[in-house]
Amino acid sequence: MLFPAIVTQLLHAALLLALAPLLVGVVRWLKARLLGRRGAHPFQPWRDLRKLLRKQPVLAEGASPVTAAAPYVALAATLAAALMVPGFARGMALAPMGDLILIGGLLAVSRFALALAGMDAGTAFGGLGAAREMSFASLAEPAFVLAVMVLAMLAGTTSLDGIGAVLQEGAVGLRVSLGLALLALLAVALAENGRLPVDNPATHLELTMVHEAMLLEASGRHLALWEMQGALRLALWLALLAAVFLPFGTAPAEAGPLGWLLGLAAWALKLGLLAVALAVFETAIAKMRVFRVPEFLGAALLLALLGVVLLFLSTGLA
Amino acid sequence: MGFGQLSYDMAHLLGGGVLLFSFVLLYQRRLSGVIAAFAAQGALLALAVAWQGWAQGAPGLYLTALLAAVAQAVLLPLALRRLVRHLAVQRAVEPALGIGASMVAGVALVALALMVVLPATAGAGLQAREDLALALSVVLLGMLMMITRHNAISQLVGLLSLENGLVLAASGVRGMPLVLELSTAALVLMLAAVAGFFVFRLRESLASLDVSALHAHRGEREGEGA
Amino acid sequence: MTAAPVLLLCLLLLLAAAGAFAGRWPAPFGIAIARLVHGGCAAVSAGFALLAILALATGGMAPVLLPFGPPWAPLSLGLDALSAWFLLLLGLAGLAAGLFALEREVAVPPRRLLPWPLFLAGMALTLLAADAFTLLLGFELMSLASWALVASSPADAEARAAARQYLGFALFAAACLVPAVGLMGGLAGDLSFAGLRAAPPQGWAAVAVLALVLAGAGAKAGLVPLHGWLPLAHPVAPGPVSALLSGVMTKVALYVMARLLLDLGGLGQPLWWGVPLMVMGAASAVLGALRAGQERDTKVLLACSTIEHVGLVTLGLGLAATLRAADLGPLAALAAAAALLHALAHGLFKTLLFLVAAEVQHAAGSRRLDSLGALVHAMPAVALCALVGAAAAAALPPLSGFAGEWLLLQALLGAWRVGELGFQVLVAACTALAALAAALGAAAMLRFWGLAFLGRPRGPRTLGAQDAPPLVRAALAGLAGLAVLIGLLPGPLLMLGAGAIGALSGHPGLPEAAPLSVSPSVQGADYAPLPLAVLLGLLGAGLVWLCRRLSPQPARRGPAWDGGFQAPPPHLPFGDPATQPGADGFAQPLRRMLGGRLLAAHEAVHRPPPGDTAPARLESGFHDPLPGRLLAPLVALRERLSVAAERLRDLSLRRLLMLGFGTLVLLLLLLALLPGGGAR
Amino acid sequence: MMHPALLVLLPFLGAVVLAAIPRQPVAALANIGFSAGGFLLALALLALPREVEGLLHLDALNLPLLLLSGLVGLTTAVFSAATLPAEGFGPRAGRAYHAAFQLFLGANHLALLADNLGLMWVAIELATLASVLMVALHRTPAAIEAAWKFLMLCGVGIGLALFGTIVLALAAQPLTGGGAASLSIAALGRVAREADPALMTLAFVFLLVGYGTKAGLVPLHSWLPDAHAEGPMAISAVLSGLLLNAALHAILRAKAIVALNPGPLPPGALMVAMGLASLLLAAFALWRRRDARRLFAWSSIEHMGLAAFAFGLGGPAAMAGLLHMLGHSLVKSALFFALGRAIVLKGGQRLAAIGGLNLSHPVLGWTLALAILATAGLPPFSLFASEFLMAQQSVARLPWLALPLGLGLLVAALALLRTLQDLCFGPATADAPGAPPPALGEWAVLAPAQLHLLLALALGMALPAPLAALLAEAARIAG
Repeated sequence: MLFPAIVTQLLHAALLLALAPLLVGVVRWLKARLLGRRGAHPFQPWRDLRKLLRKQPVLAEGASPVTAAAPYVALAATLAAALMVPGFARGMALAPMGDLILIGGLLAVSRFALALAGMDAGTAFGGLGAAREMSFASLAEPAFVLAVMVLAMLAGTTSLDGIGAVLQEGAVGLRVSLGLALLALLAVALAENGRLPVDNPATHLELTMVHEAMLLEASGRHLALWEMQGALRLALWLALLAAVFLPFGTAPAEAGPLGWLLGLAAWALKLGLLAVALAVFETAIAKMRVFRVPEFLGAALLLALLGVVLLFLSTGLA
Repeated sequence: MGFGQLSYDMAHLLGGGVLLFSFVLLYQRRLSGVIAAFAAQGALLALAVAWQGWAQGAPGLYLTALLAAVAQAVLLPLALRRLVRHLAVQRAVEPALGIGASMVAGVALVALALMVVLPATAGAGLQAREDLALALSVVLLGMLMMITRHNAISQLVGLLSLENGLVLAASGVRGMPLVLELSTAALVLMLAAVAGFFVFRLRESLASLDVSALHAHRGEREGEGA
Repeated sequence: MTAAPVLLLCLLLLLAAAGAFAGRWPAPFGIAIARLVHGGCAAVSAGFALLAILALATGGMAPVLLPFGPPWAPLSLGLDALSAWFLLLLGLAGLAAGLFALEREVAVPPRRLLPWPLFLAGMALTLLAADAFTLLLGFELMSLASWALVASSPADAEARAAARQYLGFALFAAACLVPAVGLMGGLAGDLSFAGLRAAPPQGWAAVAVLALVLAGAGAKAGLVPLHGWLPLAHPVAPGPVSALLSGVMTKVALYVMARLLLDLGGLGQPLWWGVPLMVMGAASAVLGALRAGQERDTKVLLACSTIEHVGLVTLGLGLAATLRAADLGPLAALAAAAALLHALAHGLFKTLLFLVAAEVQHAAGSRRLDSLGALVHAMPAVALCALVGAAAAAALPPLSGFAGEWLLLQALLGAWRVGELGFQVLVAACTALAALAAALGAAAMLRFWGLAFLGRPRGPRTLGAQDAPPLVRAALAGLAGLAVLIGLLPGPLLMLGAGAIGALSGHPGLPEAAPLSVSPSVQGADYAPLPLAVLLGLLGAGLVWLCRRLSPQPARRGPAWDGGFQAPPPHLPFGDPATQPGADGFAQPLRRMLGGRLLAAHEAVHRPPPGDTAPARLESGFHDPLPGRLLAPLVALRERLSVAAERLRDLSLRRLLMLGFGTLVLLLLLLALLPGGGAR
Repeated sequence: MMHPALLVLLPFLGAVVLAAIPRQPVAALANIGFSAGGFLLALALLALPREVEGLLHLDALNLPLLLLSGLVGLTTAVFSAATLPAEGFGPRAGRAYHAAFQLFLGANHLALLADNLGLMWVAIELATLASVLMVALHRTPAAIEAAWKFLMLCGVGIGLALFGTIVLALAAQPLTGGGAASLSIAALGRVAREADPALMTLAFVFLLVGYGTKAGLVPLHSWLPDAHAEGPMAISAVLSGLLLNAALHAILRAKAIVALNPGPLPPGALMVAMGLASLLLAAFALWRRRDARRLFAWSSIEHMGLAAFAFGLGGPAAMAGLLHMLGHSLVKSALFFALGRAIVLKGGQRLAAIGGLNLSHPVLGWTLALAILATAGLPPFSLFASEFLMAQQSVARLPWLALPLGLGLLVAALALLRTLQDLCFGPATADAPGAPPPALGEWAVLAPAQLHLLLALALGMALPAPLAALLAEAARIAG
């Protein structure tokens, strides 16, 4: 009982760490392809990381220990959250802790650390990025929690493992509410990961940046940690979406190596699918003005609210 | 024991006379006329009280009557007259409310007094009822006089005439303790003395007896500091 | 044990008396007396904390009657689990504030030494009361003593206006609570808690009690729309006072609300009983958090954040009341646990943050965010404690703020089981608002800590700042430690507070509280903060180790890259101030997104005419329109009525006589015309 | 042997003696001596049986008021001795002042002790005349205006009260058989149940309007603020502390009799209505005050209204009314003591002239602050307890009346505390140059005020059991 849980957990951790930069690379490559460019190799993020780790970090003159400590905190929190999201298997060692609200909290920790790092040197862009990041997060949070509410009502729990299990059994069936929650969560995921249309992960125009603006002063291993954190966060969100809305094929922890293998295949397929979808979406859409983001996230909030209310109606009728 | 027809008629007549002089007081414009009417009211009051003393067989009331006669009919009017002459105030005083209107108001007040007293005293003797109604009317008319006159002396006379009503009422109730009646009369005197003292003061510090001039000296007026 | 509360209260009174005489003695004695007062208050607070823990562990103490009291009934003191929970907060926060005052509030005039122990005594009396009259007595003592503290601060007109408004709201609170208690006591007039609990209000009386208590205790707690005084008055007071005002006094007000509405009057109430609490709570949470993210003054900012957290606690209380009415006992217990835990957590971390703000003001000479910055270098210990406090206030796991908000969200997510559609929609809205408030609060706390402690100095004074002396550091570190401890051990704490939860929810304790974790229900998710902290620690340590291995080079210092901008000229030693976001700049996104409607925020660019080389200016600002909109008409009405009353005074003697005559005639007419009267 | 009449005769004797003493400091000390004797006699009343003795009677209702009257008389005499130099009387005025003071005290005791309604009326009239004299002593136009207004309004009022007394006697006469018994409170209480209710109500209307004028109930209150503000400093204290109580006590006696057999207009309802009107009008009028003594005189109107309201409610609320009367006398006279000294120090009684007492004169400032707090009905003083009981009774029995009650209390307390903040906590104003020091030392001003506050505290929070029982019995008498 305990043993497979721990094994799957360790496996999951290793897979995540390995896959996260790769996933970023794949999305970038796909986007380039879709735009008709050759694009960098999907392994390019890994190569960047290796190069960054070798470089000597430079700290800004006014920087405090916060700059040095923040990336560790952020990455640890993101990693902890990512470990709790079921991947190829369910019932991993950390699954009992894998509560959606806690995951939201851990992501908030890493965001807090990131924003602090951005403010530490006292530069214009760092502060700007931090202010915008926290503002967007403020608007994303209610949409996220309402989406969680839909799931919690359907599954009776906010534990991701439990939600996945209930949805995988199919007892819930296809629901309009679920679809609305999906849309809301997608919007939140885009905002949280700094993807288009909220933020452009590939931009070099400082005035339009949010996420990257906070990293302008980071270098060397600190930048590597931040890059890893970003990649891990994307992987976490894709895995989360997969675990909730594409629950098929996930193996129970006790299923043994063969079952795990099947689960792994299904997981890879799901992540791939989501990566493709993301790439297609990002090539099809343009970045919006900063102060239109509230409307975007507000729409997500309304969709989630609609989902919740519809669910009230259907439970009331049933 | 019961009252004879005569005693009732007489009491009624005297009481009515007192009330009539209240109307006269209301009607007067000239200060000397006011004081004369007040003196006449006092005299009638003394008679009425004395009659009550006889009718009720209460000798104490004679004392009250004597007091009333001396104070209300003689001393106070004389004092007021001296005051007026001494202060050399203008003799005619414009009332705040027109004479006609005061009369109408006075009649309404008498009606009110009757309406209130007569049903309420259904259990009491006939004479007591009538006396009380008349006395209440005198009291109300005294107050009416006070509020329709600007002049300090007229106001004072109004107050004293109100007290006349009280004495009338007190004498009408059979078995009213003597101490009350005596002290009533004594206090009326004292009140008048204090008030007269004030009238002097008023004249001294304000050079007028018109109490509306007094109003300007009230403490804490608007615009006196923030 | 029964004598202990009385003894502690008497000690406080003695300390107040000692404080009154401090001014009569020459300087060294005066300071010694000040030390005695503050030290004594800290010691008594520690006593309260011990007493509270003892009471929580042993189930409390039955009410005792004191040998004195108002003519109709003696005062009574008691200590049940609910009182003890809040007394624990008072004890801990009072201890820390006392220690802080021992260092920073020694050379104060006696007019501030006298009310300080009275303030503590008032709060303690409110909590220890076992009947409604004693409760109100303590509540008023607390209000008055704290007003004296607020009013005794350096006298500028603004502070006096704040004190006046503070007092106005305090009186308003009393004017609401007294009739509420009267209604609850009913004709029998038995005001003991046991008597009141036996006969909860019903019908229109229940509506009136609810409205009055909400207005009374809500005004004291700073619930929207009665919050106007709070951001004005809390910052005016000296550091430890504002810490207790915000940290503890608002909780005492919440205790009064919980005691009257949930414990004493909560049995057998209808479903809507908690709805007004939820609505006011959610509104307060959002508005408070939004304002906290906009204010420029550290203490005002913290006071606004208090509004937010008070709102969240009230939301939890309202939810508990409604769930109890719907017979969902375990869920109600969850909501009550959330409210209690968050109240405790907020009380402590807000005390910490206010003490930090006071220490920063002492060291850097300003409360304005725009004059601070880079203090992390000068005062690292304070900065670290402040970071813990800010992170707890930002509801980051695994700290204390998150535990309460996690429980609250879990209760909200389960509350749809009540089944009424209207209520469900309300719950959904409250859930979204609570989440919004939490995130806004996080942004506000980030702004607070980041602008005050990080970046470049915004004024020369910050360079001379020194770290806190040991006593202050001990107070701050202790509070920071508690913020961590409560965050890590919500399970044992809630097991200890089972009685308090039971009093609020009618369900004996949180069903799924274990030493290591808490959970909303058997199948619900677990929150296990201690293992989580271990996991985070392990991961962090692992990462550090890994990076040491993979990238051993030490870091180098260099000028900030700053997007490639050139180094500042020498006459600007800290760089161009305009290139660092200030308080307003950092608040801009949220001001634009949400501030327009809620805070009447405005922005205007003033451009010089063509040809003029002057720089363009951006002006922005906001104000909270709600208090003004609420107060202004009332003040105008009062003024109109006073003018009308004055007209009556302005009459001449003749008219005054007429007034009396008119009264008489009116009464006679009534007598003549009434049926059964004169004219039968 | 001890006889209640001594309590009346001693001050009257004092008045005669003091009228003959030309030297003011001696007169002031003699005044204290006579007042102290009065206080001791009042204390001795505790040992007497509570019964009717001729025209006087002693029961649970007038006993606490007499004790209070003795005490306030004594403390005011001390305070008056202290502030005498600041008043600047001539020799004649000084003699008149001291004589009138004792005359007032004696009349006041008589008004409380009288079992005979007529005697009570005489006593109140005497007290009025004495206080009119005292108000007019300063001879300024404003003082003359105040005294004239006082005399005219109260003269009418007292006349109406007499008429009411006569009507009451008329109602009782068929049952008591006439004579002094028609006016004896004890006898009236025995026969009131059979008397004609309509006549009794008529009597009560006149008594209410009459004595209500003296008690300062709205709309008959107009004399009160100016009379409080224009006389010597000590007069405000005795007017608020004693005269108003005596008048309200008279109303209570009438109400207790009439309520036994209520007619179409129940006396309680009338008192409630007038009480609320007083409370509300005073609460709003407080906001427009610029003169410190007038401000607190208006607050007396408010508190008399509150007491009338409580007595009007009756039942347990009568207890609140009684507590309120006693507590108000104590704190309001304490307030006037402290305020009087502050006025002398700052050289004026305009509110704008007095400020920041806590900074310039800490002990005086805090005493005044506590007195204002107590007057505003804040704990732990007795007015808080009585207002609490009043509010509780009112919401439990007549909830709609609790609304204006709460509103009035709130508005009034806000106004008072706004003043408190300016007087005591604000920036300090300059002291008047050459303000005379108190004649007997600073303690003579502060000790009476602090003693009163202490007693008010005890009254509200720690009433000895026998006194509590006495008050309960008194509340039962007041109905």
